[in-house]
Parts: sequence; structure tokens; C-alpha cells
Amino acid sequence: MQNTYIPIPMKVDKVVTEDPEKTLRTYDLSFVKNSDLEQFQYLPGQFCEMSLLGMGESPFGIASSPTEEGFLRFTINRTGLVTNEIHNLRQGDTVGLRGPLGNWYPVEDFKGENVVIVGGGFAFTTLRSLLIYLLAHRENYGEITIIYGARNPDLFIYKDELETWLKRTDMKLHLTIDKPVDGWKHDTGFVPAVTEQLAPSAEKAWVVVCGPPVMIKYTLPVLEKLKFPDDRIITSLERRMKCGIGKCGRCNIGSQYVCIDGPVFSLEFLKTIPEAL
Amino acid sequence: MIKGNLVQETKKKKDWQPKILAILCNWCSYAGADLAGVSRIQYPPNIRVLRVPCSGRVDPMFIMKSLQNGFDGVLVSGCHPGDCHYLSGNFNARRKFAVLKPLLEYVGIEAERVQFSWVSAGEGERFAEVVTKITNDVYKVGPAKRLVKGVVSW
Amino acid sequence: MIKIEKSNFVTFIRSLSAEYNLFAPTGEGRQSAFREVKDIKQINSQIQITHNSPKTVFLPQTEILFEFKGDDIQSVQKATKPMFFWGVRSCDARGLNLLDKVMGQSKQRPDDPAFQDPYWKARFDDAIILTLACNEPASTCFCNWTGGNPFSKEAGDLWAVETETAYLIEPISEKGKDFIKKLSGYHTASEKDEQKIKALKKQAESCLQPAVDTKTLKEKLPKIWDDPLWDEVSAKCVNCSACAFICPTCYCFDIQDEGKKGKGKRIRTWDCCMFPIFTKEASGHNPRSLARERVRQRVMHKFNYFWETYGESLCTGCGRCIRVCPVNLDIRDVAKQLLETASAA
Amino acid sequence: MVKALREEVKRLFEEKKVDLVIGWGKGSIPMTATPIFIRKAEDAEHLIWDETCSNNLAVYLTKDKRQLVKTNQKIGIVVKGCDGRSLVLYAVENQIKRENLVIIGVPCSGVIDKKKVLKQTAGKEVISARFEENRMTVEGRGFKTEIEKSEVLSHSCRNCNHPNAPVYDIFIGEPVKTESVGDVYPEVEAFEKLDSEARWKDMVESYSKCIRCYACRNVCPSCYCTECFVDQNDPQWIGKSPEITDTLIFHLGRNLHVAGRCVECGACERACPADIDLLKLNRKISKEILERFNFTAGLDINEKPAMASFCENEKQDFIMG
Repeated sequence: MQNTYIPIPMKVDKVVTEDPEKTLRTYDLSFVKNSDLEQFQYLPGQFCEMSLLGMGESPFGIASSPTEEGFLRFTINRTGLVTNEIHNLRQGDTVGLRGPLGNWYPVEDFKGENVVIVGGGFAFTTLRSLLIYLLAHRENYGEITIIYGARNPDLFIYKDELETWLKRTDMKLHLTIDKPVDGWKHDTGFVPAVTEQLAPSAEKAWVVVCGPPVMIKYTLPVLEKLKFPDDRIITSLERRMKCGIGKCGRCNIGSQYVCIDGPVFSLEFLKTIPEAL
Repeated sequence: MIKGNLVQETKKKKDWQPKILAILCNWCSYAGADLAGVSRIQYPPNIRVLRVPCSGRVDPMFIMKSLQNGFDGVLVSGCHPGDCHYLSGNFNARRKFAVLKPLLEYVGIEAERVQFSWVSAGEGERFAEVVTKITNDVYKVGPAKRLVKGVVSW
Repeated sequence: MIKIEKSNFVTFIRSLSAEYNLFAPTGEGRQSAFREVKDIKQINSQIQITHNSPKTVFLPQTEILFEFKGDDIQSVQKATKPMFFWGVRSCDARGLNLLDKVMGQSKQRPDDPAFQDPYWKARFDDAIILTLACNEPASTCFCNWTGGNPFSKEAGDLWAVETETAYLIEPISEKGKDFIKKLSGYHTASEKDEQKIKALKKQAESCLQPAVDTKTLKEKLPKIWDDPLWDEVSAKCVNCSACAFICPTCYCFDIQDEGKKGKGKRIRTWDCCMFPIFTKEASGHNPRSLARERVRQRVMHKFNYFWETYGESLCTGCGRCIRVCPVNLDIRDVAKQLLETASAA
Repeated sequence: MVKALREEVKRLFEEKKVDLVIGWGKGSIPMTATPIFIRKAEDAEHLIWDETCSNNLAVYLTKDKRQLVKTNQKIGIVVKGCDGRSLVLYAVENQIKRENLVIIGVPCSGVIDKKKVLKQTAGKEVISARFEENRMTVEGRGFKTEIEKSEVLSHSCRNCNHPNAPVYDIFIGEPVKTESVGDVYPEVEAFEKLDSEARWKDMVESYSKCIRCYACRNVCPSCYCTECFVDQNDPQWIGKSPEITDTLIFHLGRNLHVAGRCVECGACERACPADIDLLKLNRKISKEILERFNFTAGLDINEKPAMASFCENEKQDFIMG
């Protein structure tokens, strides 16, 4: 019988340091075994448990899109025991991976509609996945608007891609930083304020919000004010996780487990759960 | 020099050599070990040195974790009472050890495995004596089996 | 229903050993537990209910998920004979079924083996559970509050009743039917025996306190989510995990790596929602940092969340937590208080 | 006695001297008292005081319950000798404001450990228990036995030298006359006499029963760190599984953390769901500290804890010569 606790081996193909402080690094991993590659079917919004034998496991959202073949991308912030160790990984090293886990953004429901993506900080990972996915199936979707904020220009991730996205005409990317900095050409202000100011239309639109808890907390009322219906406000939650398959019991919000019922929830649903937000 | 180093005499008979952690304070005992070195005083090569700012820094947990993770003995050495670089670090350490040592013996850890000494920066020879003594002592009681992780299975 | 005279009990038990590893209540007082029995003398049939639930066998406190050396991963699962559990009380048999819903199956991804626990399945799927009716429930027992009964045939593969002279056994599940089919040489129970069972059942039920229906907590608890009552209820709790660890249905666990980089094992070990670190994230943020939130979590999980997901109570009324709680935080009192407050709300 | 206690607490509320009184109430099962929190005069009726009141209530002034102290409420607390010593410890360690506490002492002649009663009944459930002077009558289904109270007295009470709270504002009844018990640590001395192998075996045997539920730590009034060393993960001091060396190092580490601070109330041992004789280690440490430093925890509000002080020329026989 298949043992779901055993991670599959992945090889580190590429390591990119995202910020000058070196707290954020992006890893491109490729499958060591072909059979694993074939079995690994995922959609934007899902996550994996990355495993360093001897150190432990941590969950990370998948930043690559299923439309990009042959590798999986993860961007990892150095905060604890496991992430510290992950930051020591070099090209060619092996890591373990379990997944894909959790649910995904309702990309099928988005079809034919406009999509607004609101992101903050290094939580842009699964949003990148979503964006790449939408762009790969561009004809299926209406307008795509992105509002992406970071504390300062250094803390944006995927800076090269941001540049190319800024140039694209079939989507709108708004970048914002918390406080003005010399030479900054884009918006300034916290994500909720900038969102309110840009006022993306709620007409035939879905909005996906992902970022630090405070940002989500203050952005949701803005979106409601902009008349986005609760069932079309989608967010992704984070909780401490271990098993990732709905068994170990720690990531619950009410009766729902973030690891298996989530991490993607609609605001309509979250409003029924008092401890969710 | 202590004559008749038991370890070296019996080395041929058995392959096992005790592995001992020596936790030395930066200001006295570490300097003492240094002096032993530069003075070319021979002592058993069984110790691994961990330098700490002061014997007062030594948490009993360090000692227990060392035994748990494979050291056969632990030596803690600091400045002589009254000589502490931080004035009272070794007095505090002494109280901790005064409780720790009998407690470990009480639960059945051989007394020889965990020892304490005061060695000053000028006592290179004494450092060698201390290391020789603990090495011989630990050798006599044999490889650590109690409190070693993974020996008693669950 | 077949009848095994107590004089034949030894023969019956011996006949099991060829095909099964036998587990039965052993030990005394706080050391009583289900253990593998090699000698029939180890079985302690005087135990009303074991201090440790049979959970400890199916979901052991600690187990190795796999061992690793370098990048090489070795599963440590070994095939053994299936287990035969003698003398599980109905509350515990029910507990095992509830655990199976979480560990062995997956409500959210029912057909995907990646969401089933292989270690649980290896033990539970082939095991035969004999549910032994509880002739004399303890004063802390309250299975009747949670929809159970000391003579319940709801869970297990076989159901048995102990009389003065014999064990009367009948199958519950398909597995149980197959088991009984293979047995030979035992008499069928008589009308008189059936009468006896009825009398015993009545007597057992009379040991229990009048039932309080905890089912209604399912609807009622969300209404009092923020009620100050939670402060009162959790005031004396010291947040240890004695209740959770002896609970037949608490399944939360932690996954840890032991050893060094390059060589060691990944283990899982029981964890408990009463500990602040249970939910503490690497960033330092803790969604359940207060004692009241953690007590609420445990109570809600038993009496509300599990209902919502699986349509059942996660408390089986075995009463173990009542006996071990160091501060006598009695779950029955908690349930009563909550019901009162919620009904008034 | 109980009546006097209730009257006194009622009076405290009526005179507005307290906002909250922590005491014991009747438990839901035999031989068990439970901590109760009284906020109004009429609830004083729920208070009890007898040999089942085994919890150390001082624990409710620290840990997660710290907010009680922080809010500057006036708290009344009913204490036995050992609980009172915990309060002294808290005062020494600046955990409480003495002026915010109303300490109500009760005379204690020892509390029972119900696990010991269970041993006397061979594990059979006790349905009712009655206490007389020095004995108790327990009844269960199909049995009734009389037990000498001394047989089921908590480990910590057997050689107790401090039955009365060292500091109190009110004392209910007369303080218990203290006769020196003489040999305070007989069981520790007996254990010391065993050989090292036997001691280790005994430790492995008793501590492998540990299920790491941390009930001992959580009911311990002296264990009030906001984050316990077992919960730290970077570095992770202790493995989380009940592997025997991890378990033992947890207990040794905990005991060393409460060295010179343990008031030997025995709450840990009574709370242990696995029946481990936890005081065996605590009392060894207390014995060493008494012999070496002539110090007993929780007696004097002006004395520094043993491990936070030193004498320059104290005995150092354990240092290599």
C-alpha cells in the first residue's frame, strides 16, 4: 500500500535570492523520478510539505503553475528550524516533497469573468501560480487586475517577472510600497488603501486576496465596500500544519481543516466560522 | 605527569576509547588547556573541548544532553573560586553542580562520568592531570549505556 | 448467537492464537491497558474499563513513520498476523470506529489512498474487535449521554455478553460473521440465555445516571462561541494533556524527526490541543493562545465539529478523562453548563 | 471548621476586601475536591476543607492564569502549608504583590492520594468514601473496607514539617502543632543505599510509564515559565516522544529548574495519570539543598532561593581535588 508519509525526492535546479537581506529565496525543484512527475497533478493554490530528512517538514504554497512544465517553484522565507535549513540548500541538493495538498483557486468558475488579484509581501507565491495559469489560458478570462504590495521595493518577489508583467497590455499590474522611497515610480500606501483608491470594478469579477493576516483583515472590508459579493472574495489561509492530510488535527478553523478543506476559502464561508479571521 | 596511563596501557587490548566532552571556561581552564598544549604536556586525546564564557554558563541540560547523545563522560572546568572573570559565575556554577552531581548519581549515572574541576590559566600541568583522571575513571566504568538515546527501545 | 462455557474459554482463546495476535485487558488500576496476551492468565476480566483505551494499540503514542539514511528512505512497516481484541467495551469499540473515519478514511478525499493513514489501516482493517457488553458500568460512565449503551452492538465485529458461567457471542460485522462461521463445536445460546442477557442489560443500564442529551450541543454550541461561560469552564484547567492522552478518540499527533541529518527516523507522537505550541506558528503568531480558546477547541471538537463533519459525537462517554483530570474538570458538568447557557441564549 | 471558613470568606466579600477567592469545592467524584473560584459572598457556601483538598491552588496565580494577578484584583486564596509556601516563593520571585492577596490558612494534617486508595481496593472503583479521625471507609460495588488514613496519605504529607502556611492573613481554626518528624527523607536515603545499577533500573521502570502529558509540570506551582524548555524547538532540548532518555532528561531538567524552589506539595505526583513516584527526584534535590545549604524553599519571604545565591566558602567536596 502507498505510504503517504514518505516524501518523493526532488532535486534543486535553481536557487534565486529574492531580497538583499537574503531572507527570501526561490527554489525550482525538478522530479528525480519520472513516475512522480507524471503523478503530480496540481492547480494554482495548492501546497506541498517540503521535507528535510533529520530536520522536519514545513508546508509551502506552490508558486509555479501547472502550465509550466518540468519543475515546481517555491519561495521560502527564513523563519524557523526547517526554513533555516532549506536556505542552506544549493543547486543539485535533494529535498523531499509531499503533495500536492489542499484545494485550489476556483479557476473553472473564473472562466469568462474578470479576475482581481490582491497580494502582499512574500505571500504572492500561489498568486503567481494563479496569474501564470490565467495568462496561459488568457482567452478564457476577462480583465486581469493585480494589486501587489510590499513593505519596500526590495521585498517584492519575482522582480524580473514583475517587470515583464508591467509591460503587458492584456493585464494591469499595480505595485505599491508602504512608505515613499526615492526613485519609486509606482503607487505608495498600504494595500487596503491602494485597493480602495484604484477601486477595481466588482462587475462580473472575482477577487483573490492573499497576504499577511493584517493585510487580509483590512482588505476584506474594502472589497465589500467595492461591492464584491462574499462568495466571490477568495482568500488563502495559513495555520500551523504537520500531516497536511487532515489527520493531525492542529490546523482547524471550526470543523474545517485548512490543510484539506482549504487553504482556499471564500469570504462567504469564512464568515460562518468565528475563529477563521 | 601521572604515570601508568591506564588508557594507553590497555589500548591494544580493546578498541574502545572513551569520548569525553570538556566544557572549559574561556578565561581560566581553556587557557590552562592552551598552556598544557604549548608546554607539550601529554594528556589523553579523549577530550573534545567546548569553550564557554564562564562555568556559570553551563546549563545542566548541556551535560545531560551530551551523555544522551553519545559522550561517555563530561568534564566541566572553570576558574578557582574567587578568580572568576565575572566575579561570581563559578560560585553560581558550583551550586548548580552541587545539586546536579548527586542527582545524576541518584538516578544511576555512574559518578565517574560527570566531574568538575577548577583549573587556572597557569595550571597546564593540572589540566593534564584532570583530563587523565577523568579519562581513566571513565575508562574503568566503560562505555556509557545509561541515559544514551536509543539504547532502551520503545 | 453461540455460547462458550467458561470452562471452554481457555480452549477458545488458544484456538485464536494460530491466526491472530490476541489483545485483551491486562494489568490493574492505572496500569490497566490492552496488551498482547501470550498467556491467558494475563487477562484481567475484573476490569470495568481499562485505564488506557485500545487506541494505544492502533494509534500508539509514538511510532516510526520511516527511517532514513542519507537520502534513502526505508519504511518500517512489517506484516504481522491480524489482531483479535477481546473485551473491548462498547464505548471504546465506537471510539475505534470514529478514529477509523479520520485515520483510515478521508471524508474530503474518500477515494484517494494518499489521504488514508497506512499505519492505521494495516492494524485496523484486519483486526477483529470483540465488543464485550458492560455488565457493570462505572460511576463515571456516561455513554448514554452520547448515544451509546453498555450493551450496544453498534460497533465492533463481534458482540459478547459475559454471564456467570459463559460467554455468549454473536457477530456484528461481515468480518465477525466469517469468524463465527469458522468456529465449530460450540452450542447455540438458548432462550434462557437470551432472557439472561435482557436482565443483565437492564441491570447495567440501572448503573448509569439519567442521560443528558449532548446531541443538541451540535446546534447550540456555535451560539455561545464567545460566551463568558468559557472563561468559567476553563478557569481551573491547567492545560495538561492527561484527558487527551487517555481519551479513546483523541487522535491529534505531531510529526518529528529524530536523529541527525543524514541518519535517523521520522516519528509521529501524540500531541494535544491543550498545549499552546500545538498551533503556534513559526512567525510566533498563535491562533489559540489562551487557555479558554484551547479548552473550547477540545469541547467543540468533541461535541460540535465532529458532528458537523461526520454526523456523530466524538465523545463516547467512557469517563476516563473524569477519572484522571488533576483538577476534576468533569466533562459532564461542562456539557450540562453549556447546555443550560445555550438554551437560555 | 468548614463553617468558619465559609463565614470568613463571606465576611471578606461583604467587607469588600476581596474580588475573588480561590478555594476548594466538592468534586464530582468520590475522594476528589476541585478548585473553585468564588466571586460573590453567597457562593462561599460551596467551599470545603478536608483531606481531599489536594490541589495546590497557588498555581492559579501564574501561568495562563496570570491575568488574575495582573488585573490588580484583590484575591483571597485558601492555603495549606505547602500552598502557603508557594505563595512565599512567588513573593520572593516577584510573581505576586503580597498586598493584593488575602491568604487564608487552614490547618492541614495531610491530604490523601486517591491513587493509593485505588491500590488498596485492587483497582476496584470507589463509589463512596467517608472520613473519620484517622481512618476512612470506602465502598464500591460488592465491597466495603476500612483504610488507615496514614496508608493513603500523599507521599508529600508523610514527612511534612510545615503543615501551616508560613505567612497568612487569616487562619481558620488553630494552626497544627508542629512536631519535628525527625528523619524527613527516609525513602530518599533508602534509595541512595541501592547500588547504581538497581537505581537506574528503578528509574527506567518508573519513568517509562510516563506519557508526557505534562500534568506534573502544569499543576506545579513552581513551574511557571511562559515557555517551558521542552516546548522550545530551536534548539530542541528534548525529543517529543516518550523515549526513556528524553523522558528522564525532561524530568531531571524540570526538577533542576525547581531545585531550591520546590515546596514538595506533591501536586505533581498526585496529578500523574501514570502513577509515577515523581517526588522521588524532587525530594532528593530538596535533601541535598537542605544538607548543603541549610535551605528550605518557601519559608522566608526575605531569603533568596538557594540556587540564586551562594556562599564563598561552602563545601565543594564534589570538585576534583
